[in-house]
Amino acid sequence: MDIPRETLLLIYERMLKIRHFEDRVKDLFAAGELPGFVHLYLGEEAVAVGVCAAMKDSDYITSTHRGHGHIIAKGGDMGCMMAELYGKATGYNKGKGGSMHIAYPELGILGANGIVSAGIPIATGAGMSAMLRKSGQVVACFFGDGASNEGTFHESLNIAGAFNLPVVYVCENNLYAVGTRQSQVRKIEDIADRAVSYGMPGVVVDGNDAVAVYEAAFEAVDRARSGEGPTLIECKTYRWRTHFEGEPDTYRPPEELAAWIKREPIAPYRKLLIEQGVMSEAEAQAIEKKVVAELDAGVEYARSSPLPTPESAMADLWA
Amino acid sequence: MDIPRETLLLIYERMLKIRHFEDRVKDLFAAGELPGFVHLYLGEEAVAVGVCAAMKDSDYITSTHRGHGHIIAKGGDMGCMMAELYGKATGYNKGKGGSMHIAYPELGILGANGIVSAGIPIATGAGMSAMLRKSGQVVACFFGDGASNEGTFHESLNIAGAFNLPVVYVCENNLYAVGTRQSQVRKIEDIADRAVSYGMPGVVVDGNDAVAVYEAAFEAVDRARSGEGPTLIECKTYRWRTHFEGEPDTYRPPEELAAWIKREPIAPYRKLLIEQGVMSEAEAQAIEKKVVAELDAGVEYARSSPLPTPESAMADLWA
Amino acid sequence: MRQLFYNQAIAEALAEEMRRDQNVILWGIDIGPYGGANACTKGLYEQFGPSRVIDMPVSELGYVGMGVGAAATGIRPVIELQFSDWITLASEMIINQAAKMRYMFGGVLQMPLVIRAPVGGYLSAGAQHSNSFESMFSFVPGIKVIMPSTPYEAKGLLKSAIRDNNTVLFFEHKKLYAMKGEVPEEEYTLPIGKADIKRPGSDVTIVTYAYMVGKSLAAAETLARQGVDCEVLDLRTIDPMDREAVLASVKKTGHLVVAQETWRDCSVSSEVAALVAEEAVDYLDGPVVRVTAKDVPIPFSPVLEEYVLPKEADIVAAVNKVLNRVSV
Amino acid sequence: MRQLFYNQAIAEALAEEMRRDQNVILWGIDIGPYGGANACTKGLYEQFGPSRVIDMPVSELGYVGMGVGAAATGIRPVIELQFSDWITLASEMIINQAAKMRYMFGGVLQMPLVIRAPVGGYLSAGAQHSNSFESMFSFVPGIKVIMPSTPYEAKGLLKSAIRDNNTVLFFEHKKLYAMKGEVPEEEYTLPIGKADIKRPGSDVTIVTYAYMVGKSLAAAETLARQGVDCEVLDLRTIDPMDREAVLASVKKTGHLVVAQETWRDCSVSSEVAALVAEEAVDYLDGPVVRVTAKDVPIPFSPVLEEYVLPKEADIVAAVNKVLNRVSV
Ligand SMILES: Cc1ncc(C[n+]2csc(CCOP(=O)(O)OP(=O)(O)O)c2C)c(N)n1
Ligand SMILES: Cc1ncc(C[n+]2csc(CCOP(=O)(O)OP(=O)(O)O)c2C)c(N)n1
Ligand SMILES: [Mg+2]
Ligand SMILES: [Mg+2]
Repeated sequence: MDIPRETLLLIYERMLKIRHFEDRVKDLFAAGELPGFVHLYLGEEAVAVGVCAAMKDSDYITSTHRGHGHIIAKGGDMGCMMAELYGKATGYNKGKGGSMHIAYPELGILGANGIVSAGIPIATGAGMSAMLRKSGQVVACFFGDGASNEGTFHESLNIAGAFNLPVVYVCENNLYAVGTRQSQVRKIEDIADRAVSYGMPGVVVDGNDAVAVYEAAFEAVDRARSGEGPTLIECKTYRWRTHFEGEPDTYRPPEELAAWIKREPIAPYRKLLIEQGVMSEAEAQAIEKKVVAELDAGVEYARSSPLPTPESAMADLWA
Repeated sequence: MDIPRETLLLIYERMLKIRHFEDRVKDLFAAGELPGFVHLYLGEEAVAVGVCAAMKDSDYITSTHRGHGHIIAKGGDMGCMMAELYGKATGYNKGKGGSMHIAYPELGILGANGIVSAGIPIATGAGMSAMLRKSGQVVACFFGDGASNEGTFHESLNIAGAFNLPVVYVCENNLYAVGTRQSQVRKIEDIADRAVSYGMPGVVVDGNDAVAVYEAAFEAVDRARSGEGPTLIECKTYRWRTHFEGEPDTYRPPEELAAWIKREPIAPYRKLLIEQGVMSEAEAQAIEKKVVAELDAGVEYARSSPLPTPESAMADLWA
Repeated sequence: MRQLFYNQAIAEALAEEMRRDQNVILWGIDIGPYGGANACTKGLYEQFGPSRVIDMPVSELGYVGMGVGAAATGIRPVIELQFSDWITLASEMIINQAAKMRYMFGGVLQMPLVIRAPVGGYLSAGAQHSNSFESMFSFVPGIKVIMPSTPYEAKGLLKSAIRDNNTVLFFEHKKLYAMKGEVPEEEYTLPIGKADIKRPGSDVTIVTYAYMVGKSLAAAETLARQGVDCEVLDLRTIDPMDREAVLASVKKTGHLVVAQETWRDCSVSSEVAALVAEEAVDYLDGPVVRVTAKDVPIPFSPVLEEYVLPKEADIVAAVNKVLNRVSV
Repeated sequence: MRQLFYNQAIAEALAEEMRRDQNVILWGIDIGPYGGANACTKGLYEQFGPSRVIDMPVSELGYVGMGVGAAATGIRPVIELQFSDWITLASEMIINQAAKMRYMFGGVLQMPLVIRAPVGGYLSAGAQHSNSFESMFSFVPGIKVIMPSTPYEAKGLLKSAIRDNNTVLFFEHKKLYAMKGEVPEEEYTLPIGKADIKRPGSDVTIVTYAYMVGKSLAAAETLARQGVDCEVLDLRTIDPMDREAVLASVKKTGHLVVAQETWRDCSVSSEVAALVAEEAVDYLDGPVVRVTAKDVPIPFSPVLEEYVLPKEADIVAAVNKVLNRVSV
């Protein structure tokens, strides 16, 4: 597949953004600077970025509790995100949302979500909306392997199949839901096989290979946009951190984690781009520098931003 | 398959019971004798009876809003059922339940249910219970084609698959949910194909052929009882009446109905049994006479039974 | 004035709003050619076609959740649940998503979502087809709850609900679908959050709503013949509740009966009584009395259901009790 | 006396009941080797094995519904929901099945089902991880609702819940898991449906429960220093509510404050106020005041959450208000 250079570079930059953003969140959380809970996307960067790179700004995504990666991949600003994580008035959602509830409809981001699987019908409805409004928009719906056992997965995919909705269902199979290995509570190996139930294609891809994810997503987005209906893409991947920051990692074999870290998505991709002459080593470094500078500025923005006024808690409920 | 004579006769008798019972309910409802709503099972007799004939009295079933057939098939008494439909104190459930809520745990009947699909997790839990108690019991879970689009179908079958629960899922595919042809809201033809998602066998049978249903159920019950796990059996059938009594039949092609009535389950079965020497014409007539007498007595019992006292409404909530 | 049935008034409201705004889209079960289980969408499929009136599979969580996603992206979905009893299945999407999304996202989107569903008993429909869950949803901020008691209100309030940019639950009483009443032919809407005095009176306030309005009015007539003058206040909107109207009436009469069809605990009747205990206790000349269903599931047998659900006579008895009056 | 953490008290109650009755079986998410998100099942998998402590997939409707089927057939399931917020997803199985099955089947079966779930805010966990839905379930007949405020009560009430033959929702407050308190080593149970006077007093009754008990006691101390003697009544069981205890206290003090963490409308606080308006209005020497969360979803940012959720100072202010006393 012939992927445009800007797309290849965008994939690189956004994967790096996620990597650095999440690493920083990890440190800031450990330092006690961030309230609440955070669930990091480290190790899964290629999934969100590979999918979103195949989409337009005007397309929609729905995200999960592990949402930072999706939001950055869709073009989210690290400063506005970080300010939200700090609970600041300048955050994407004025501090009302926090890590699990970032939304920015201007970039098609219909929200991270604290309820496992809740994004699935919402994405499906956005797909119905796009179809009804004949807007040509496509929706990517991110959810985990755990979420694929929720009833709404079934209901939503059935409806999307029946109505040929323009939705790409992206299952991030990182083998675990919190501390439970999902092979213990699901008989079948590949979640993509469930596509059969809904008369849609089911595809398995290596979720740590950004190009493979991009190609699968590109095809699915194309199908969706041309009215041929939804696709279920299962991306095999792994989260490097525990379920949420601060949780002890007692339930995963260390060798398993080590093996997946070895198969990390960014370095080989970087190598590939340099080898193929898409970017030079110097360009790669420049991109990384830019990303870090942007992140530093974002953290600074977040830190120096004002807290919301207490009374602002009463605003924004009713339209 | 070698089916014992008593079983063959039992299948005949119980199908007849359902046929006569439902016909009578139709008339009594039209005459204004029965309060509330009734959903009739006419035309689908072979499904409930074929499945239950493969089970023991101590095995469990869960049923639906269209439950009379399942309850008779599991051995329910027509008098106690009829009294329940009349709202009498002598009904199976003291008049508190009515047509949609008949239960009789002594025969393993865990209840008809007014909520579409609600019996599915309940059956799955009864299966878990049987496994945990090592009771050797098996559960048959009846539900419609409409119900197979509910989320709990997915959740329950996934769990049953993962834990090898002794449950036989029986989907009664009668093509419609109320007034909506289900092929409009489901992309795939065979609901049995969904078994793939749960790592269990999926079987399609002619739901108007009692022997075919019995054989499929026998195998599935056997699998379940020997610890090999659940099965999804899809029975293709058709309801002769509208969704509930009193509803105009505006949404089904009359030819479709006529064709299915032509393929009705009882007469050919009767013929088969006579041809194969399982029963004589005289025996067949005697069985039918007995069934009608039992039904007449049941209706008489129901009619002459007392109403519950108003104050009894306050009993039976707390154990 | 022209008379319409309650379900016709609903169908007319839907049709008018669909003509007014092409983003108003209906979905639900059997609402297309079938016309809806209660005929509330009769003729709409024929008039607006399959992309405005959409039949869904039996998947409540899915298609209500789709309403959330569609409402967030420019559609104004009006979703029918065949009975409100199984709103339980969709409640996650209402309680944690629709009700919260605008707020928790800091106001970046709107949620113009209407969910219509029939409620109520008196039909021998049994424990799973006779519920009224308005209290549970009134508890949750971010949802409006409307329960019209006449065809006039059904139409006027449904039109307002559809134009509202927030999530609205619109509960229609099954026994009212066949009620006939005056509905103007001219365009009108009714304000959300305003109660209506269905009968002015000076001795006792009866706060009520939905199907109980009729029973309250009947009770008021009976009591009027005995010289007791009841004010019957129809809440119309359960949430936001018209607290001023309740307080004004109680301050006038000094006596409060709350009459609702459903169970007592943590219900609308609790809220009304609590409101008065907080804001107008000094005006009360006696205890508050609540008329509600008895605290058991709704049984099937008519004789049992009649015992469990509130009746006109219960309202009369309650008024006599608050007035410390021997029943006649 | 020996001290235990609240979550340890829960684990101990589970272990004791599992030893006492082999049909007591636990299931939920991450409750096995992981020990539960709040360590309430720590060590139980090791002790009782995989057929007594069962890890489920993320399928709330499914595994709660299985609890209904298992409870109807001889098992006593004790199910953990990781947070109570998504009890919405399982609510059909609780509200229309577990709560109604015994009744609508005329008493032919029992429903010994316990659902444990953490509730509450004050953790910056955001709008979907800070809810307390006890009011919604108290509304429904056929369900008992328990909310223990100390380790002692957690253990004693959970044991009673497990032995009860009806559906019990057992809501544990997240902030209390790390509370330490005295728990006897000898076997004991506490009765369901009995409130507890956590602090006797004569001037004002504060009816409260769960995490707000501590805040109410702190407020009472503050007020005591100002010469106001508050009685703090811990409901412990939300449903069935100990109405006699509430009425007795209010009749004694003549003043009522209800302090609950969650929203106001159609809530437990409404019910308590309504009860008093019905049964003890003549004893009230002033208005009832409710201390509740403000009527918005629980926001994430600590400064916002603090503004929305009730504080000790709000209880102090409420007491001053009912006493018509200028705050000092
Ligand atoms: C409905 C619901 N159930 C349970 C939870 C608790 N929970 C939060 S994340 C999570 C695991 C989800 O696993 P998966 O979908 O595989 O996503 P991952 O965390 O692996 O990215 C669980 C169980 C929740 N938030 N919502
Ligand atoms: C959860 C739920 N949704 C909708 C209904 C209304 N309803 C009752 S029966 C029915 C159709 C069910 O169709 P199917 O499962 O195919 O069973 P059938 O009636 O064809 O036997 C519907 C939609 C209901 N009772 N419960
Ligand atoms: Mg996962
Ligand atoms: Mg059907």
